[in-house]
Parts: sequence; structure tokens; C-alpha cells
Amino acid sequence: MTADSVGYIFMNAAIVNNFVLAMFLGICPFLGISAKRDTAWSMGLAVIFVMLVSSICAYGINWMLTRFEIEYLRLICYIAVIASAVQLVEMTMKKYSPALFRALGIFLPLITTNCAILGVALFQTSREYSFTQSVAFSLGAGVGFTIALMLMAGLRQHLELAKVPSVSQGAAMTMMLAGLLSLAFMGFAGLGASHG
Amino acid sequence: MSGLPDTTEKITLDTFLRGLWEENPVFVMLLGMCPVLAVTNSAINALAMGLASTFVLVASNSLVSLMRHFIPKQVRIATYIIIIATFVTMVDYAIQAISLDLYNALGAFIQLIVVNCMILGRAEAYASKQPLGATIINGLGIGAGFTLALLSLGTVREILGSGSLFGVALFGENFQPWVVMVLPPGGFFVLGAWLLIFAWVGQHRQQRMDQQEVAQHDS
Amino acid sequence: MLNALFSSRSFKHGVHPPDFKALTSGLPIRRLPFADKLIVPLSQHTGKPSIPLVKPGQEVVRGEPIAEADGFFSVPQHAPATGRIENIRLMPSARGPKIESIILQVYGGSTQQEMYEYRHDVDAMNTDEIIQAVQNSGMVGLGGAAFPTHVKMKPPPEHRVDTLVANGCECEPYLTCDHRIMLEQPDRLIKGIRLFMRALGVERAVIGVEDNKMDAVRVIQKHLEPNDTISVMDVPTKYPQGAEKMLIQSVLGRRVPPGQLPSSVGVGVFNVGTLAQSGELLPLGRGVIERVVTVSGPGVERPGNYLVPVGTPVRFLLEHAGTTADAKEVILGGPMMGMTVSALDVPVTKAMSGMVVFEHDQENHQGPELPCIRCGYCLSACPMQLNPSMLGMLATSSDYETMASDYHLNDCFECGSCTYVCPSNIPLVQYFRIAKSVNRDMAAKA
Amino acid sequence: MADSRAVKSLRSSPHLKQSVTVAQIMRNVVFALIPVCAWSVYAFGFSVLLLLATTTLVCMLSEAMFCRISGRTSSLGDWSIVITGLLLGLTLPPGFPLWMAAVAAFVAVGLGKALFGGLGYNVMNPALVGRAFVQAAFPVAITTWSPPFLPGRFTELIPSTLTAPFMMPEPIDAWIDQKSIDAFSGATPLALQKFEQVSTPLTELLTGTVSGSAGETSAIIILLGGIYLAARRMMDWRLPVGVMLGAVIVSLPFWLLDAARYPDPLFVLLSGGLMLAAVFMVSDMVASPVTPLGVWVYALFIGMLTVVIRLFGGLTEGVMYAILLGNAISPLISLVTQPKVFGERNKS
Amino acid sequence: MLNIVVAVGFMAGLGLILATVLVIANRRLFVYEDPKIDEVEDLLPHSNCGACGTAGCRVFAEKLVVGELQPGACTVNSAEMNQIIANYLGVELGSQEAQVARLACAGGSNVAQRYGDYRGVESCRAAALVAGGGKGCAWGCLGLADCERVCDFDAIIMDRHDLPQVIDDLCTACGDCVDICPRDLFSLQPASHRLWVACKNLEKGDLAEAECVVACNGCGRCAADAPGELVTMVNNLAVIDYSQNTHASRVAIERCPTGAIVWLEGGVHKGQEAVKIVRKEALPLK
Amino acid sequence: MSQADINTAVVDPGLTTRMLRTLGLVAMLSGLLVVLTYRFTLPMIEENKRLAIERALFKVIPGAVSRQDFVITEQGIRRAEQNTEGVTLYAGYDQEGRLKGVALEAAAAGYQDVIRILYGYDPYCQCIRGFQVLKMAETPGIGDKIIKDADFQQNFVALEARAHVSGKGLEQAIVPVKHGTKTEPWQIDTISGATITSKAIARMLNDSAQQVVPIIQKDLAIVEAGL
Ligand SMILES: Cc1cc2nc3c(=O)[nH]c(=O)nc-3n(C[C@H](O)[C@H](O)[C@H](O)COP(=O)(O)O)c2cc1C
Ligand SMILES: Cc1cc2nc3c(=O)[nH]c(=O)nc-3n(C[C@H](O)[C@H](O)[C@H](O)COP(=O)(O)O)c2cc1C
Ligand SMILES: Cc1cc2nc3c(=O)[nH]c(=O)nc-3n(C[C@H](O)[C@H](O)[C@H](O)COP(=O)(O)O)c2cc1C
Ligand SMILES: Cc1cc2nc3c(=O)[nH]c(=O)nc-3n(C[C@H](O)[C@H](O)[C@H](O)CO)c2cc1C
Ligand code: SF4
Ligand code: SF4
Ligand code: SF4
Ligand code: SF4
Ligand code: FES
Repeated sequence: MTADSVGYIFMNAAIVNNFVLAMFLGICPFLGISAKRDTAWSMGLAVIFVMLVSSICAYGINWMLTRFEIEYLRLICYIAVIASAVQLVEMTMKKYSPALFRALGIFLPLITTNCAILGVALFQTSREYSFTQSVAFSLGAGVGFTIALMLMAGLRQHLELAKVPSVSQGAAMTMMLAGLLSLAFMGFAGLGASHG
Repeated sequence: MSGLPDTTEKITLDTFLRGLWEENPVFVMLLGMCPVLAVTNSAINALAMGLASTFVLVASNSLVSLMRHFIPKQVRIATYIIIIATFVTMVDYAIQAISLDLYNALGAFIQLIVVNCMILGRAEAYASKQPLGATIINGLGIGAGFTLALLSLGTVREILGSGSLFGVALFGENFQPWVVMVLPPGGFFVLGAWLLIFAWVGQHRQQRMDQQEVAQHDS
Repeated sequence: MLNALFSSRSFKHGVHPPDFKALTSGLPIRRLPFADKLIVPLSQHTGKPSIPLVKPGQEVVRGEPIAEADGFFSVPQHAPATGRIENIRLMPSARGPKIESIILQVYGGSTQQEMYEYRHDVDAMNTDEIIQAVQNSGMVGLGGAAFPTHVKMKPPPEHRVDTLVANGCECEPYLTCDHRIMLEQPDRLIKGIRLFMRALGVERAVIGVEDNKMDAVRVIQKHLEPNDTISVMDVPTKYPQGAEKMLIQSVLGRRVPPGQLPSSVGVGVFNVGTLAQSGELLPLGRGVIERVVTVSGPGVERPGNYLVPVGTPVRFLLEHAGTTADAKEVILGGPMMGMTVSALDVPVTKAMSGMVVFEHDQENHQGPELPCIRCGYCLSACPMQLNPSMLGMLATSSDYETMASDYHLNDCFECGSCTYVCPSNIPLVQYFRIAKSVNRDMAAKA
Repeated sequence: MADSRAVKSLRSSPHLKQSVTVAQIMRNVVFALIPVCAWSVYAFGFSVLLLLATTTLVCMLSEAMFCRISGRTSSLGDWSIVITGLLLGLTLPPGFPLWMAAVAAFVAVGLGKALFGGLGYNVMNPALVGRAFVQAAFPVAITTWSPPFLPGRFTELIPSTLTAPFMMPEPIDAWIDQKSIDAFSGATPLALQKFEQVSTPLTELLTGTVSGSAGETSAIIILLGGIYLAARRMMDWRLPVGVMLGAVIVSLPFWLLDAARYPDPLFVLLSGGLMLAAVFMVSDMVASPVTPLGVWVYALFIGMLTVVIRLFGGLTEGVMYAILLGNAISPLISLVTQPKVFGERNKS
Repeated sequence: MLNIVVAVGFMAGLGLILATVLVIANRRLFVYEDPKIDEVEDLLPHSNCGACGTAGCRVFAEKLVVGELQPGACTVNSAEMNQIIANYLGVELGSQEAQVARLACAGGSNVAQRYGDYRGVESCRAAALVAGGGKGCAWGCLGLADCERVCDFDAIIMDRHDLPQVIDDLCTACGDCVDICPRDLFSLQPASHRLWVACKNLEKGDLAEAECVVACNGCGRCAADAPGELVTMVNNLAVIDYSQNTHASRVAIERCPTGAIVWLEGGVHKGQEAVKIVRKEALPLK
Repeated sequence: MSQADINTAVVDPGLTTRMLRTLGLVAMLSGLLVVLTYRFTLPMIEENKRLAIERALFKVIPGAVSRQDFVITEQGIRRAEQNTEGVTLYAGYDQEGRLKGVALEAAAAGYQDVIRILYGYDPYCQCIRGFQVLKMAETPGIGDKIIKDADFQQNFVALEARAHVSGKGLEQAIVPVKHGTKTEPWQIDTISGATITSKAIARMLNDSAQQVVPIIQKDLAIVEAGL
């Protein structure tokens, strides 16, 4: 696979340079929403969806900004549009699909302040991805986020049944677990790049 | 909300100090973790990031505080974010102008200050309710707490991971750096270790306090 | 199809505890003398307690009904001996709570010859009459569950029963009472089976016997006619082969679905003791007033199989069999499922098949409880194919609801196989009992 | 007796207990490991002896310390920590500096085990947590191999072994060149295969006359240990078998496709730490699923992932990371592979 | 200069577009939820204990806002906070007779017989399932502290005779202990009730006293002394009819020979004729 | 709240204007602030960027002191002007304005992520004279040997990249070989222990050189004309 093939971009974002475990993006929700598997799953889905939406928005905005030669407004535009898009999605969901809203909705405001979302938009721009590449990248990032979240949730829920010493309960242990996961993900380094 | 108690804060020393420890955004509130982990592989990066975030925090929150009576609830998040993004962009260009190396080292994380939950969180929870003075002082405190936390990670990671501090080699030629410390897992581990230490100390202090209380009851 | 290929002659999993049956399997059944006082609990069966028919001070003849059934889901009680009713009051029971019991002052030996009975011509009776006669005899499952036998003879109408399975496995270590019954009373057993077959309207009966009791198989075979509708089948010796679901799987290859009764797969299961006693009692119209009890274990001086009047205090039985100085733990039933008693004043009840006495508790329980190391031994022991490891971990964090809702707690029949193998000494079954008990309470309160 | 006074014990059933205990299981694993260690010491010399002693001792000391701190009763008696120590030592290169080995051992116990509450509660294989940590911390030292059967290996230590704490080990190429007759490439069979497409003869792999980690040497001895444990039911045979199966499933098609470029399945099985890992590490019960189906899924996952990393990743050896990742998804595997209750019918 | 104009113009346009979108969304998609619910929920203690009779604090807040319940129903919150909520919502504070958990057993290890030495999971429920746990009295407290463990408010501590003691000030009447006790010994009682029977033993006379020195032996003196039908004997046990609580008085306890019926007022008071318990250590196994 | 209240809360006409006004104003304000900052910092940033490129450039083109940018378009090499599309090529000249070499960017996937370098090409000896890493995320201590390892740098004293006579591709592809086995000038002696990273360098150099070297040779005059 070559470095700019869609497959490589997807896998690189999802696994090799996992957004959470290797790039440190979206740590706050990763720590916050990984206590229970089902919420983790819903959050993951919500993030994938919002990433896709904002990646597409960002692609469009960037095109416009470049035409007007006001690239320096990129950050503001991205974040404003993403935030509004999230809010819009949230409201639409609340109105038309309360069930889906109950499953995903509570996470949506959290996503607004999730570096991973903005990270996708910024990286795809700085790496000059094409439209399909951007989509692959955002999907990969979302899937990678979900993988990390689910693994973490599995471990944490499993540890609820353990007699964890009181000092290491809570944030400290979560952090160490994340470290261990990150350590394990180092095994994926170089995956998919040709090494012949 | 007439019935609710008035929560406007009087400025005291505590307004500032709280951010350093009790409400430390990193160690206590676990906010804004991404830059904390991502850019602390050297002390200088940590410091720069801390200062940049503090600037954005104080500046944007001041503006939010000033405008707090004019912003309708429905658009408040959008407004806050635009304000924050403005200051972030300014910092971004400032750092590029100062040093490209530093800019490259901090990577995209300068821009990602925008989404640092700490800043938006403070805007929502504090600046939108408090007057300018308190906001600035509190913002400075929180920012200092954030910088302190970044530094406490950055120094440990740099010393162990590269054998240097602020770029100055400490141990001579033959020192074996612990590469893991500057890699992603190291960030988690060092932060986890700090949290462990704090939890441990906290627990011991709690125990001592309990004992004292018991002793008082007995006498 | 694949199932048929891979299913062995027995159920999956299970354990192989040492059986210690040689202690008593060669000893014929002996009659135990009467104790001075017998205690007949009004509730020694599943279902509603019986209603006393007698008053304090009243004289009763051996075998006379002294309490009547309270509706269909209940059984009467009969006087185990001739004597005078001393009192009717709360007495300790083996399970803990005190229950209403009839206390009988027994007259001296010679008066015990008279028997209260009411002969029937059983061959002339129809189904309902047989079932009524079974209820009148006060028969309950002698295999340990003490479920009223006549209730089991009337399966729900939507189930069609086609086979009777006689449970002669006796998979519990130490116990040999069913073994002795099969050896000594094969005629009564077969009579009982034919009677029950008629009542249930089935064409076929299988007696399942573990293959460590081949002598019993041979004896029974001798009593069968050629091409008999009754057959004997030896099944592998493995605990808990005697659990009805396992036995049905072993002899018929049918699997009773979770939460269902054997009749859902067309089977009725009865213990051989139940059948043999029914075969003896029904024609005479007598009630259940005694049963065979194996008394065994390292703490017993004279192990054996005793024919014990119902209501005999455990203390009396122990005195008779003799216990060693170090006796420490008295278990009613077998060592895998039986329970220890604290008060020796509790009486022998209809469902009590054995009494095992242990000396030192260390010998069977080593060391403190350790965390589950997830060795998976319990999973490969559990005959119900549950996940005791997960259940145990959930129990230690008191998540009883999840145990029932997600991990089939209620399908556990507390056989103890998981606890038996657990290298971490986790008292899994005990946790499961706690969990079930809490869930029951919560359901009752809700 | 008659006197009720003698009868007092009240217990819940069952009143019989099979006699195998956790400590016995662990002790037997140690027994099975001893021949592996012995062969390793024989092949690489005193350096490995010191290495194994260091990891085991530091593991035991750390365990004792953490038990003290957290107020647990000491768990040294259950032998599990000895296994951790030995296995950790066996996964390190023979000339690995002892101070780094001590770091690995401390991290293994602290981060891998004590943090979560000790035996039974750890979520990842402690020995491998320790090794992964030093692999990331000291990537150069942990990829510095020395050849087996050097003359003088019982009289002289590999120079890097006794590196002073916190110092960089000195390069050992010169020392090896001086010792060995043929030129030593410093590469393990896996690296040779991956980067030069040079295959190592299977007999050498079987008997362990190749360079590599201290314990990834003789496949035969490791297998014998595994068979012993499996026969005594102290190890789940499905785990190693599953791992090997998984490895073959992935490597076979590639080999058939391009035998020059991809290694043959037998080579995949015998080279690197796969054997040691499959027999002694994947089989660690604590961090693997318990459900019958889960066991297979887990083992196959690890086997397949190992080969994927080996063939397409940046590393030559993937088994350590594969196991750690397997540990990480083990709770999820357990969850979706709950066994079917007796009598439950397939939903059709 | 043009540059600046373009930038400012663009941003203004963007701002207006976003605002318009939000305005429209706000109109079209708005789902009303009373903001007071959030405000009130913030003022509640977040214990989610259920003492108020709802499924949790959020539900309670919802019911408060619509006026179905009154703030006083939360027994965990401080009185001031409840007053704040009441003021905020402009409703009556309302009140609930303060309740506490009361234990109907006084048979600590120094007075109650034990026959068996229970070994196994340290839990009353577990013991109760093993032949009753070895306690002589089949109704009495097993002393293995299930209630102490279940109480989230640390309102129960086991005394040195392994008998739970409720600290009235801490008890929020959440009822967890009532649910957990396998012997059903706890019940929630208005804190103002003074007369209390601390026994559930249904045995009579010597049989009862043989199992526990402080058991109600069913002698009936309290029933005879108490005014009206306040105390009656049911199954050999004194039962207090709290609907007649108005004429409760200490006379009922004075002649109790075992001290099973007590008067609660700044501590536990027993009648003059009650046995004096001097024994401090546990009774030996019998 | 009654239903009527709810409706007014939503349809409050003042609210709409306030929302529009606030967001619009804030957005304008922010636009203004940003654009001012941008204008103010632009020269410094450009200067910084130029310095950074030149620092790298002059390192990979020994002897160069000034530079000129070109773009390789489909028609051949053109001077870089705004909006010329194609691969940028930086030419370095000495004091006298003589061409000392050209520099190009190349990239390939390394151990962790994509590695980007700037390499210097000497069109007269037809060889690569050095490279500078622009961006890499390789493991410190291993991957960064490509910078620090003297043996490895030795490869680039004069790494042959001769254009094929056909005018397409190289005569000899640049290939990595195992450490210590370099015999030909077009081979790269890899670093043992960091094979992956060093092979990535070889791969990216080869890929890039195969493309651009023939073109440079063809249009050398344009580049030489330079300043
Ligand atoms: C028709 C019929 C109805 C039964 N109903 C019940 C019942 O409602 N509850 C029950 O526990 N057992 C019932 N049983 C008895 C069970 O099959 C079983 O014998 C009893 O639960 C004890 O089983 P065990 O000794 O294997 O534990 C019934 C049996 C039959 C044949
Ligand atoms: C674990 C377990 C083991 C059992 N073992 C036997 C046994 O060995 N013999 C037996 O007759 N019943 C045994 N039973 C009871 C049977 O399941 C079933 O209830 C009984 O055979 C029905 O006959 P009964 O009602 O006549 O007692 C066992 C039950 C369980 C749960
Ligand atoms: C933590 C870690 C980091 C590594 N980083 C690099 C790297 O940056 N560059 C690289 O080429 N190989 C890296 N490797 C891979 C190994 O060193 C690999 O074995 C080596 O590249 C193969 O080269 P060899 O055939 O010369 O041994 C790393 C390995 C580990 C465990
Ligand atoms: C078959 C078997 C394999 C084991 N493998 C390991 C291992 O790979 N690493 C380890 O740290 N402990 C191992 N142990 C020991 C023990 O399970 C380990 O210390 C626990 O993981 C610590 O909680 C093993 C034990 C057994 C029985
Ligand atoms: S006691 Fe329950 S869980 Fe344990 S083996 Fe028996 S049926 Fe399975
Ligand atoms: S047998 Fe015991 S230690 Fe093993 S998995 Fe089951 S509960 Fe855990
Ligand atoms: S009151 Fe009930 S729960 Fe509490 S210790 Fe006594 S028996 Fe146990
Ligand atoms: S558990 Fe019982 S004692 Fe504790 S607060 Fe609830 S009601 Fe009161
Ligand atoms: S800083 Fe909170 S998600 Fe990144």
C-alpha cells in the first residue's frame, strides 16, 4: 500500500497512529465516557458520524477560504461550523428521533469540545488530502477512536469486578490503562507501509 | 432565577489559588488532557503550551465576562467558541513569528487549544457568571495551575526520556534515555504516576485527619 | 445432526469426586429402634404445610394419618410409631427456621406391631385413583427434593409424557441407600414402576444406574421379563449424573430446556427409592413413615444403611451409629449438596437420604478464598454450562440482578461442581445461594 | 458422640474439595519452565543465569513491597510471581543489561499486577507489560542479540550484562567478533527472513542453536513443558493450539502465493518467541477469556495478529504485542462468547 | 486593506449565517424542557438513594417542579438547601415525619445462644442459608453486618456484641437495610416513636429465654399495663399499635422481665424489672 | 410554565435579532482581530520560513549561498511564480552565481509515519550530496540514526543518481543493501537496527530521483541560468 492510498490512510488513522492512543486527540471523552461499554459504543458511533460530517464541511470551507485567500480564518471557521453542525444534528435528533437522541444525544455537546473532531479537519487540510482521502481519514479516525474507547470500556468494566487498591482507583488507573493500551498499540507501528 | 442565591464571587486570594490546586484543571478536574499529554515530551514545549493556553484562557474569558449580559443563551456556545478561536489564531501566528521550531514541536496542538475543554468549560461555568476582575484573576490561577501541571509532566518526561532539562543535558554522554517517556505511553504513565502520588498523599492526609478527629472526640 | 455425531453417552462437564461408597455399599439395610420421642414436622416437603388432625394428649397408632394435606400441592403426614401426641409446636428444622411439628411420645417396643393400613387392589385403580392414593400415602421425592410425588404424576396438559425414568444414579459420594434398595427390593421397585407407568400412561421406562453399581443392574435385569417395557441402563459414573436433566440427557439424549420441567421433553423422573416405597406402600394403603438412610463418613463408628422412622432425632441416629471423638461436622444428605446442621434435635425427614459425619474440617477445605484466576475449571465442571467464574465475580460485587438477567443464575441447581474444582477456594455455590435469596426477597417486595 | 457439643462446624455445600490449588498450578508451571531456563543458560552462559535471577528476584521483592504497601497478605506463596519473573527473563536478549532487567521486573509487577489488585485482577500479562515497557524504553538494548554457544560463555559475561545503572550499554559487536569463528550478523532468524529472505534451517530452530531472546530457543523443550502442563490440566491446551492454528491460517496462503518472499508456516511457528509465548504466555489464565468459545477466539486472534505484524508491520516479532492486544480485547471477547446454557436451543 | 475588509466581511457573513441557522433551528426544532429541573437537580444531594420515594434525584426534581412532591420529602438534603429549593419554586417546604431505621432485636453475642460455628462467606444472608447460621434464636440478628455494609450513609455500626446500632442522625431512612436483612429485623419508624419492642422471637416463656436472655417471653405484662389496646400479644410477641401512639407511655416497659420492650428517649431505657446484663464477652458455643 | 409562556420563550422576536446581532458582531470582531494579527505577523513568519528552508538548503547543497525556486511542470522546468503547479525545485548558487546543486523534497512511509526530507542533487556529478529531515516521527534512538549515524551519512557524500540515456528514469536504481555490504556508488548502506527507516530513505530517494533527474538533466540550462 502506498502512503496516499485510501486504505493506508484509513488504517493509519484507525490503528497505527490511533487518534487517542498515539496522537493524543480526544482524551477527555476517552477518559470520561469509557466507564461503561454501552455508552462507549454510542459515543463511538456519535463521534464517527460527527467526524464524517465535519470532515466534509471542512473540505468545503477550505475550498472556499482558499478561493478568497483568507486561509488564516480557517481555524475560526472550522470550529464555528463544526460547533453549529453538532448543535444542529443534536436538535434534529432530539426532535425527530428521540430514541436515537437518548442513545447518542447526551454525547453530542461533549463532542463539540473534542480535539479529535477538529484534529481531523486540521490534519486533512495540512496533509492536503483529496475529498476521498479526507473521508477515509475521518472514518479511520472515528473507527480508531471507537476501538480505543471500546477496549478501554471493556477493561474498565472488567476491573469493576476486581479489588483494585483504593489509591489506584479512578483517574490514575484509567491513565495507566490507557498507557498500557498505548504500549500495546505500538505493536502496530509500521503496519501497512511497505518495508521490502 | 430570582430565588437562587447570588453566586457572584468576591475576589480573594483564593480566587487565584484555587486554580493551582483545589481546582487544578489537570490533576483534579481532568480537563484539557490532550495537550497535557501530547506536548509534554519536553519542558520547553510544556512551558510554551502552558503560557499559550493561559493567554487564551484569560483573554477569551475576559471577553466573555464583559459580554456576559448580551449573549443570548441559545448562541452562547457558538459565541464563546468564536471568541476562543480568535485568540487561538492570534497565538498561533505569534508563535510562528517567534520560532518555527517551537511551532513545529507543538504541532497542531496550538490550534487545538480551541477545543481545550478547560477553556470552554471555564467560560461556561465561571466567566459567563462573574465580573471581569474575578474572571481574570481566576483565569490566571487556572492557567497557572495548567502550566504547572504541564511542567510537572514535561520535566519528568524530558529528564527521563532525554536526560536533559530545557534542552540542557544533565547526565553526560553515557546516560541511557528512557525513550518510552517521550513516546505516547510515557505521557499516560507519567500523568498516571502523578495522580497515583496525589491520591496516595491525599489518602494519608485524610487518614491523619480522621485520626485527629477521633482523638478530639475522645478528649 | 452434528449434535448426534458429537453427543457422547453422557452429559458434558461434571466432576469425579472420590465416592467412598465401599464403606456402606456392602451393608444390608437394618431397622433402627424407635427413639423415645419423634418429631414430625408439618412441612417436610415442597408446598403447603399439612394441617394437623390430632390434639395434644391424643393416642395414635403407627401409620395413622396425623395431618392432612392442605390442597393438591401438599401431602398428609402419618404417625411413624404408636404413642401419644405430646404437643404441637415450633421445633428447629434442618434448614434453620423453626417449623410447626407434631411431637410424638413413643410407646414401648411391643406395641409397635399393630399397623394402621387400608388395602387396595391397585391393579383395578385408574389414573386418578392411583394419583390420589400416592398423595394419601404422603409420598414425596425421596431423591432429595421432597417434591410431592403425586404432583409430578400430573404433568401440565400441554406436555405429553412418553417415558418414565427411574433415577438410580446416586451420584453423591458416601450414599448407598438407593443402591441397597435396588439390590434388596428389586421386586418392589419394578412394581412401583409399573404402577407409575400406568398412572402416567407411558409405554416405556428406563432405570438409569451409574456404572459403579453393576451388581444392581444385574439384579434388576434378573427381575425383568424378556422384551420388557422396562429396561435398565448403566450410565457413566460422574457427578451429578443423578440430576434429572443430566440423567435424561444420558439415557434418552433429550435436553430439557432451561427453566423447563422434564415433562416438556416427555419424561417423568422418579427416584428408585420413591418408586420402590410406592410399590410397597400403595397396595397396603400405608403412608410414608420410614425411609432408608445411609449413615457414613469418617466421623461414624458403625457406618451402615438404616431403616429409620421419620421424625427420629438426628442425635438418636448418631448415638446408634456411634461417632468418633473428633466428629465435627454433620451433613444431612450427601457431601456435595447436603447441608450441615447445628442442632442435633432436628428430625430425620422423608427426603433425607443420608447423613455424613466429618472429623476435621481442614481435610476438605484448604486455605482462604483467593481471587478468581480465571482458570476456567468451573466452566468445564458446570453441568449446566454456566459461567460460574463470571457469576462469582459479579456476586462479590453484589451485582445480583445482572447475575440473574445476563448470566442464567436461576439455571444453576447448586450441584457444587464448580466449587469443588475451584483452585482459588471460592465458595461459588454459596454466593449463588445468597444471590438467589436476595433476588427472591427483592422480587417478593417489589 | 451423642453430646452435641462436638458438632459445631456449619458450612455450605459442597463439603468435598478437589485438592489442586492455585499454588500447585503455579508451581507446576515453574517446573515446566525449569528445563527451558536450563537450556537457555546452557546455550548463552552465565549472563542468562544472572538475567533470570535478577528478574525473578526483583519481581519477588517488588511483589512483597506492593503487598506491604497496599495491605494485602503477601502473595509470594502462590508462586505466580516466580513465573512472571522467569518468563520476563526468558523474553529478554541474553546480554540485556541487568539494571534494565530490574526496571522491567519492577514495571511488570507494579504496572502489570499490583496496580489492579494483584493476582487474578491484572488485565494484561505482567511479564509482557514489563517487556513492552523496556522495549519502548530501551529499544536499542533490547534488539542487541548475541549468538548462542560462544566459547567461554561460562567463564565470561556478555559485556553489556553488567552495564552500570542508568548508563548506556557498550556495543558488543567487537566482543562477539572476537569470540565467534564465523561472522555473526546480529540478526535473529526472523529478521533474516524478513529483511533478507534468508530462512534458517528448521533443525536449528527446533534445538535452539540460533540467536534470539534467552527463552525463544529450543522449541522442543518448550513443547515438552507444554505437554506436561496440558496433561496435568494445569494449562488449557486449546490456547497454544489455537495460537499455532491462527498463525498457520494466516501464513499459509501467503507462503503458497509467494514462497520466496513469505516464510513457510513451519518457520513461522518455530521462529521467534511464538512457541514460548503460545505455551507459557497466551496460556496465562488471568488475562484470557474463560468461556469455551472465547478461548478459541482469543487464541486465534493472537496467532493471526502475530503473523500479520510479522509480515506487514514494522517489527520483526509481533507475538508480544499480539498478546497484549489480545489481553486488551479479552473482556470484550468474554462478553460476546458467553456459553449457551444446557438445553438452550439455537435461535432459528 | 481589501484583505481586512474581505476577512471582516466574511466573518460577519459567517456569523450571520450561523445565527440564522440557529435561529431557525431554534424555532423549528425546539423541544421544551423546563430549565428549572436542572436547577433544582443541582440543588439536590445527588445521592440517588430513593428515600424520597422516587427512582432518583432527577426524577424527584421533575416531580418537585411540577409540584407533585415537596422539597421536604428529601431527607438527605440539609434543611437549608430544601428551604432554598422551596423558595426558588415558590412552594411549601413540606415535611415528612423524620424516620429512622429500627432494629427489632437486642440479642447480641453476650446474651443470645449460639449452637453452631458458622464458617463461610461473611454475610448474614449466607449464614441464614446454612442451617440458620447456628444462632439459637431463629428470628434474631446474625451479626455478620450485611446491614452495616449496605448502608451508604455509614449510619450503622456493629457494636462489640455484633449487634448493629443505628446512628439516628446519619440515617436517611433510605430503607436499604430493611431490604437486605435476611431476618427482616429492620423497619423504618417515625423518629418520634418512643415505645419499641426489640425482639421477634415467637417462642414462649423459658423456651424463649433459653435462647436469648433479652427475648420477649410473651408474658403479656406490657399489654396489661399499657393503656387501651396500645400493646397486644400476637403469637407470644408484644406488638405495638402505633396508630394509638398518642397514649404511649413508659408504663408499658416497667414490668417487662427481660427488657425486650424499651423506651427510646436520648438512649434506650429498660424497665426496672428487666434483667441486668453484666456479661461483656460472647457466650460460648452450646 | 404554561404553553403560552413556552411559545413566547421561543418566538420572542427580540431574541432573534439579539442572536443575529451578537453572533454577527462577535464574528466581525474576531475577523478583525485575526486579520490584524495575520498582517502584523506575516512578514516575520515569511522570514522565518525562508530562513528555515535556506538553512536546510545550504546544508544539502554544499557551497551554495543564494537560491532560486523552480517548478517542474509538464512542459519542463519553469521559474517559480505564483500559481505554477508542480514539484518545487530549489536551486542553490555560490557567490559567483554558479549553480552548486538543486534540492528537492521527498517522502515515504517510515517506521511510525511518513518521513519528509529535503535532499541535495548535484547535476554535474549526477549524484546526491546530502539530505535534511523536514519531518519525521521515528523512534528517538533508533530511527533518528539516519541523522546521527556517521556511517549512514557517508552514503551521501556522492550517491550516484545518473540519468538513463533514454531520458527516462535512472541508469541504476538507488537500492538499500545490508549494512557493510555496499560495493557500488548507487547503493545505500543501511543501518542495522534501523533498517526500516534507512530503507525508507532509499526508497524515497529512488522514487524521487527516477522522476526528476532526467528532467533536470534535460533542462539544466534553465536552472543554470538561474539568477
Ligand atoms: C408435572 C410436574 C410438575 C412439576 N412442577 C414443579 C414445580 O412447579 N416446581 C418445582 O420445583 N418442581 C416441579 N416439579 C418437579 C421437578 O421436576 C423436580 O423433580 C423438582 O423440582 C426437584 O428436582 P431435583 O431434585 O432435580 O432438584 C414438577 C414435576 C412434574 C412432573
Ligand atoms: C445435583 C443433583 C444431583 C442429584 N442426584 C440425584 C441422585 O443421585 N439420585 C436421585 O435419585 N436424585 C438425584 N437428584 C434429584 C433428581 O434431580 C430428581 O429430582 C429426582 O431424581 C426426582 O425423583 P424424586 O422426586 O422421586 O426424588 C439430584 C439432583 C441434583 C440437582
Ligand atoms: C520501540 C521500538 C521502536 C522502533 N523504532 C524504529 C525506528 O524508528 N526505525 C526503524 O527502522 N526501526 C525501528 N524499530 C524496529 C526494530 O529496531 C527493527 O528490528 C529493526 O528496524 C530491524 O532492523 P535489523 O534488521 O537491522 O535488526 C523499533 C522497534 C521498537 C521496538
Ligand atoms: C499456564 C500459565 C501461564 C502463565 N503465564 C504467565 C505469563 O506469561 N506471564 C506472567 O506474568 N505470569 C504468568 N503466569 C503466572 C500468573 O498467572 C501470573 O503471575 C498472573 O498473571 C498474575 O496475576 C502463568 C500461569 C500459568 C498457570
Ligand atoms: S453449582 Fe451451579 S454453577 Fe456451579 S457447577 Fe453446579 S450448576 Fe453450575
Ligand atoms: S474455578 Fe475458581 S478460579 Fe477458576 S475460573 Fe472458576 S471461579 Fe475462577
Ligand atoms: S440486623 Fe440483619 S443484616 Fe444486620 S447484622 Fe443482624 S442479621 Fe445481619
Ligand atoms: S441503610 Fe438503613 S440505617 Fe442506613 S441510611 Fe438507609 S435506612 Fe438508615
Ligand atoms: S483536550 Fe479535551 S478532548 Fe482533547
